[in-house]
Amino acid sequence: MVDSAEIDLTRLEQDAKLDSTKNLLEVFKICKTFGTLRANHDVSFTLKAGEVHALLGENGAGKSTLMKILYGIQKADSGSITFMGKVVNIDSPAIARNLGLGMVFQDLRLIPALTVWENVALHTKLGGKILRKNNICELIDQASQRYGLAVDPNAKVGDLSIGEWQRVELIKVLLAGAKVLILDEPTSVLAPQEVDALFDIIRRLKNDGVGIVIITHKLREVRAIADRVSVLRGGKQILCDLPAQDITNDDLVKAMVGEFVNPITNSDRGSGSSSQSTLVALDLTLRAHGEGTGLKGVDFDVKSGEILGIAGIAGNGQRELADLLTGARMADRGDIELKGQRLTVAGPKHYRMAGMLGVVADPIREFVVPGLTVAEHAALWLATSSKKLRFDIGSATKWLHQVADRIGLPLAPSSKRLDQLSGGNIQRVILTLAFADPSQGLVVSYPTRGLDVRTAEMTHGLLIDARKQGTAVVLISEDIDELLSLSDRIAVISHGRISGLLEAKNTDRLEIGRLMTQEAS
Amino acid sequence: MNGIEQSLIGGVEGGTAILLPSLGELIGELSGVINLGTEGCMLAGALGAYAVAVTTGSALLGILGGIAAGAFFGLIHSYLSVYRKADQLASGLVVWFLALGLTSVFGTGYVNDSITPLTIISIPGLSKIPWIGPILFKHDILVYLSYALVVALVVILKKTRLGLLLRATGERPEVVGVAGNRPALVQLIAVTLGAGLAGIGGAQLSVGYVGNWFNDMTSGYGFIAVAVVLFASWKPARVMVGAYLFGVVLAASSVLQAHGIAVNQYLLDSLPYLATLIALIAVSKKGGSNAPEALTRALTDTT
Amino acid sequence: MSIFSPLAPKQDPPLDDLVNHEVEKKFSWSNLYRSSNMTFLLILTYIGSFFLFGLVALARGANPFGVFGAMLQSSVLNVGSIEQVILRAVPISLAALAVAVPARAGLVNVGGEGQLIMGAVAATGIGVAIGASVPGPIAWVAMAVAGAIAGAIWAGISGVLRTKMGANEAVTTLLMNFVANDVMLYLIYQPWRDKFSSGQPQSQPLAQSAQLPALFGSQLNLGVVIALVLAVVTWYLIRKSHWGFALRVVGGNQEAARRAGLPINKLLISSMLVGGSLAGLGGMLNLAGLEYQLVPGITASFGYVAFLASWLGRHDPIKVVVASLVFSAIALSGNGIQLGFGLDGSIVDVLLALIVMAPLFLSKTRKAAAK
Amino acid sequence: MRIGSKLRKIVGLVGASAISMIGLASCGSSSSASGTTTASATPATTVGFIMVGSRSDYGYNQAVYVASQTVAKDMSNVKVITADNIPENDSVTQTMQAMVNSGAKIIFATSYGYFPYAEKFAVSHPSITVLHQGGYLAGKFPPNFGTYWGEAFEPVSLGGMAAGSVTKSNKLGFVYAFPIPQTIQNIDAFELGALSVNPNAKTYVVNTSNWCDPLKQKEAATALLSQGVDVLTQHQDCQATVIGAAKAAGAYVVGYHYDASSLDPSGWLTGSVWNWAPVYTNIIKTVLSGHFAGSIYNTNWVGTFATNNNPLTLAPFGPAVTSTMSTKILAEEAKLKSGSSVFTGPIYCQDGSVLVPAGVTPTYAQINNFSCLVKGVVGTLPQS
Repeated sequence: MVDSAEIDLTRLEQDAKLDSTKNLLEVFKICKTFGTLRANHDVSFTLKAGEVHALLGENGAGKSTLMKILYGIQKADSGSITFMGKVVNIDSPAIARNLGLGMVFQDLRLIPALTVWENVALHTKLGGKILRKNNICELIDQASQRYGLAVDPNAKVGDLSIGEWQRVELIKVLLAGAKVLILDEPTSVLAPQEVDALFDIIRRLKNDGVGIVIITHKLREVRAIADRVSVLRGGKQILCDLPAQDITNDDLVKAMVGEFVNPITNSDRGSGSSSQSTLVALDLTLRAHGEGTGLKGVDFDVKSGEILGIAGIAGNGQRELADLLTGARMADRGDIELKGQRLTVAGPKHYRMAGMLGVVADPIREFVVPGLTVAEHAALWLATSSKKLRFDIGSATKWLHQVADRIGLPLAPSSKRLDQLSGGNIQRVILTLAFADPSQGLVVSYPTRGLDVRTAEMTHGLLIDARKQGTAVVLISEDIDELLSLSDRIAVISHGRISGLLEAKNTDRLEIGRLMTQEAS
Repeated sequence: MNGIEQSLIGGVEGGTAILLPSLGELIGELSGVINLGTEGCMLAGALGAYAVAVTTGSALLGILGGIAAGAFFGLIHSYLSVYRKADQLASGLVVWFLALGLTSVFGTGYVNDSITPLTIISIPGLSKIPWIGPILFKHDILVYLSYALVVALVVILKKTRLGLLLRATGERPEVVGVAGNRPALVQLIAVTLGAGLAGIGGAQLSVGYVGNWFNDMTSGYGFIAVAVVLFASWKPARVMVGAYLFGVVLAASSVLQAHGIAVNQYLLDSLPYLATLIALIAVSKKGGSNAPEALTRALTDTT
Repeated sequence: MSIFSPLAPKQDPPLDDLVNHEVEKKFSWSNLYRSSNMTFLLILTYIGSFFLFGLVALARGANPFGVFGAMLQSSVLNVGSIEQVILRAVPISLAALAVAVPARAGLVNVGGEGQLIMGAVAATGIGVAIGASVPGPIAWVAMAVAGAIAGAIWAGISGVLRTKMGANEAVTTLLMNFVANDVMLYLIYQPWRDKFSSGQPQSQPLAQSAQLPALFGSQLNLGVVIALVLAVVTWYLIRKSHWGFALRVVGGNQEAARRAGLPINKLLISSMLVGGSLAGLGGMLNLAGLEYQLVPGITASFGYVAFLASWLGRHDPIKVVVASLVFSAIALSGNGIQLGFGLDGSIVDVLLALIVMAPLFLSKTRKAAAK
Repeated sequence: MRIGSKLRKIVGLVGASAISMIGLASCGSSSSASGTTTASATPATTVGFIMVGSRSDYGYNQAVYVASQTVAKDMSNVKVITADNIPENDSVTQTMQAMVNSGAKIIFATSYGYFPYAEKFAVSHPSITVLHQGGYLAGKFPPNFGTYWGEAFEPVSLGGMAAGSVTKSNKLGFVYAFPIPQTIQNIDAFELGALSVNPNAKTYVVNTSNWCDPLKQKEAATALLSQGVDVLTQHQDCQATVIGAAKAAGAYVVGYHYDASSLDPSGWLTGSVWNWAPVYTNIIKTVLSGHFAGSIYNTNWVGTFATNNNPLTLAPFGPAVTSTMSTKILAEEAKLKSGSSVFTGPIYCQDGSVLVPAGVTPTYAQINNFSCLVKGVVGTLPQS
């Protein structure tokens, strides 16, 4: 017990001597299907000791699924994993950890009420049955110094910044004896300076022979630290184990977002819209809360009968922007004007009454009420201002049927519980409600998520119809093709700022991709 | 002997029957499970201890009976709420009613059986200290056990892996699960153990303080124990203070009357509850309570 | 921020399942459910409850079938007993509805006991003050209003503490029970003690005219009718009104409710106020219909039984009232066991506990089935 | 009374075993039988007894229970049913209803707090005769309702004499439940009895606000004992706790309700013991004869020493009472039996005001209105 510190460091020394020519980890032809969704299809990659392997892909490309399979949270349908030359069956996180696989989750798995050293002790079994606090703290300090992971062992985790949380996670995983580190989008929560510090840490770990898998979609990161890259798209392997220096940024972007171009459905985009700005965002600023990005001085305007696309990688402020535009959150600074009127009274209801409708970004969290039927959801969004005592589900149902007939999106029976329906069914209800009546402004987040191709097409048609009827539409999407085909203009958002405002007909995927992956200066 | 000292002695004596279940409840709540059935576990403990003491003639063996009886009901509660995912509050109340019914059905035969209650042990030297001595060091063995338990709990919670595991489970069981432990088992053991302590609390009443068994003799002490844990913001040392506070208030009216001072004890009785409410509000207002996260989650579940 | 793909919200099993990783693999009631059905399981567990209860009776030397017979005999097989069952169900069902209404909004009200007490206390205050000097109906209305307001305030305090201070309402309502009881005892031991009560701690009784009149010469009183009306009104409010719908939304998903523009805090507090006033009325009806004066054990723990009744009825007003009647009948049936078999009447507590335990035992199955 | 006494009265908590004999019942074994009947050709009349506490409380309820069993044994045409642990709220109405359903024609509601429910029940059930033990109805009696009691203060004052004679500290302790008239009379009589043999004796009083809450009793007894009290008496339903506390502290006890000398043979001085069986028997006979309405039991019936029918009698003396003293006490008892009164004036209240003027002997109704503690009692009654 006393010498656990020494043992641990010896191990780290040994790791440094690991043969850097042999594969530490081999992932071979992993397949995983959820229902009809192919999350991983024949995915393979290898990792050597002392190497940083970047796993790239857009959201939904299947990276997270792959990592969960590696860490024993999910089980692959087929394929094999070889660790240090042996085929292994990783059935649980405990097995993964014992093997020497360490995972730093995006939502960091720490207990905020406990101190740093307590969190480390909980995870590592260090310090024996009687916790030798000094011992553990010493180990933490040593690891801190060795890898530049500055953190106070006695601090309560809940009081730490998100960057510090990550360092605690790293220390936790390292002290648990990880030979392979999997970092799931480690920079998504960090400020630029913190990112540099993290890269320093990663380089030191690399020098100690730790194999590192970093999941990311940021090219700069690939350039900064990756030795090799693999790219996934739609669950399929696009690139495998390619040395990072052998590929250009443009090729990487192409690999990530694909090259094929959709037929343009918004035939008269960029034309005909009135010159008057219907929806104006002025200097919208929002402090970052616990999770997610803030917004920094976002300005734009949307004209009546115009679709403004918002492109960006998830988590760069899109959700916050949508919240502000629909009144679900209030900006710390800045104004939103609709038809020249400043929207001052807080609350989604007032925004809606003023003519701002929205399609929520996260239906499960923000729309679906467990136990309520489809019709009841319609009634909820229809009549929250009703002063009547009686709750009239009959007329809401009738209304919904009429609207559904007019709009044409196939809906589940109105008496079904919404929370028991699939994502696509839920999305069609949301869309039907949003398009029910023409509005001044419409903020649509990820409209075709979970939809089949036909309904997605119909949805696009609805958006164009809304535009024709003079609605100012803000379309937030991660699907660049969708944006290109529908938008009049496209604003690219990165790190809570608008990094570029483009005429849709004059731009292409690559330009948008570059702006999306651009780092804040 | 003056009234204040007498109240304090009574506070420690009666307060011990609150302190023991409070410590048990503390352990359970730290693991993320509230036990409104603490009252029932105490009742079971009181009868269990009494029955064993009557049968064997040994009050000390009786305490073991109390532990077993209390733990049995705690096991029911923890199995239902942890492994069957039952509503903790409903499950606790059910255990209370179950114990209430079973103890009065099976306790009928023990009403007024006589036992030799636990003997009062004066700690040599310490009990001679003016004031402090009689208040703290002239009691039965369970009172000393409760002192030891407070110290042990402070140490275990702060200094051992077991304590860490317990606290971590009460905060985020899923993280404990990812770390390779079995949070459900931790909760089961913690609640059962806690209920065992409630059983000792009941034993303190039946074979210690009163030396008798009566239907529903715990008369709400178990609920007070739950309140004490809230009052103490889940800190063992403060649990001790809270238990004695309730104990002193409960003892005060008799003592004051014996000195010829008429009091209406009920306003006095409500004070500790109000203090608990204020403590809760103060902590909540300060931004997030100290409540274990899993406990808070369980308390806001209405399904 | 989640590691799960946002594309497939229903397809990724939540990580929490890790917690019961090992348990899941072995025998599981959840699995059994898939090939069976909930009602069948529930009936099975209820049978188990009665079986266990029979064992307890047997352990005390009574023939279980005889015991069940005596229970029926003393609760529902004659008019006088049925009347008593209904009378006792009045405060229980109203206090249970006081749990059910906030539960719709996702609030846990463990304070039915305290709200019953405060309703009775306020009704006594008004009833004793004016009962003798005004016509009966005026006194009834005044007492009812006072009882409802007192109950509402008592519950509302916890509602405000929850919305403004973030204090957990389950905990505060529980604590308020004890404060209410102490307040009542304080009043009847001193300021309100009936000078003609020969020293017993009880308030002055209500004047004859202020007592609720009996119905058609039976033991039932007007309170039963009022309780019935209140139950129907509550059913309407919860199931048919806009307000009840809004409560369901808030209880189901606060974020969705907020985005739909519902006034969440107002709804939360109003649910506590309505619930509290129901319990307050329950206290008032028990006082004005049965007890006529405040006595120490006036609530007889109805508030806690009511919590279980609401839980057993899944917070559905009609089922909650039925559950209250069942509990009331079980309570009454203790008399039969006692008089017929010489067993302690509290044995029926065991049955009450076992009956609630059945659905508790199936909680996991039900939760799994709901997903 | 704290929450517990309320908790006791939960739904379904409706009493205890009717039959199993004291001491026989034990965990796991049962000695139940359905009602105690004796073989009889004529259809038996069912009589119900309802008790507030446990039938084995070494006190008030045990005295009732024992007497009810004597009735069952002695009266061949009577079937006795009993229910104990019935709280003093509307639960008692339900128990009475259940007894009626079981065929009861006569019901004895034996706890003080049952009074309003018993009277109401009598009015709504004219065919049932309801008797209340210890109550006092100031108004008109329904023809099927009556109260009965004994001048409890008579033997209590004799117990006070025993207490006054043995105390060294001159401090006597009295643990009482509620400041009801009976209790005030008992405290006053106890102190007067003590003063008659020891002019320095003072009685310290503590209330528990509950007929039987052993925790409160223990607290009260402890408080009194540490105050220097060396004789404890009580007006509680259950005796064991106070006696146990006195025994542990080496103090003496004067019992009440039931002969509990076995709990503390050496510390037991004497006590007052109920002998209800003759009263019950007479009442039942009166009802069966069909002449209850208008009889002496259709009123506030009170047995006294003077009329030789006081159901409360003096218990045997313990070893600490000297023969001189016992002679003196028995002489006083004889005087009471020949018509003298415990409360013949002058008697002064604590504040010095006159409670009973010199030479006056108050009537029972007047005694029932005593509202002060006599000089020599320390402690005050809760005032309303």
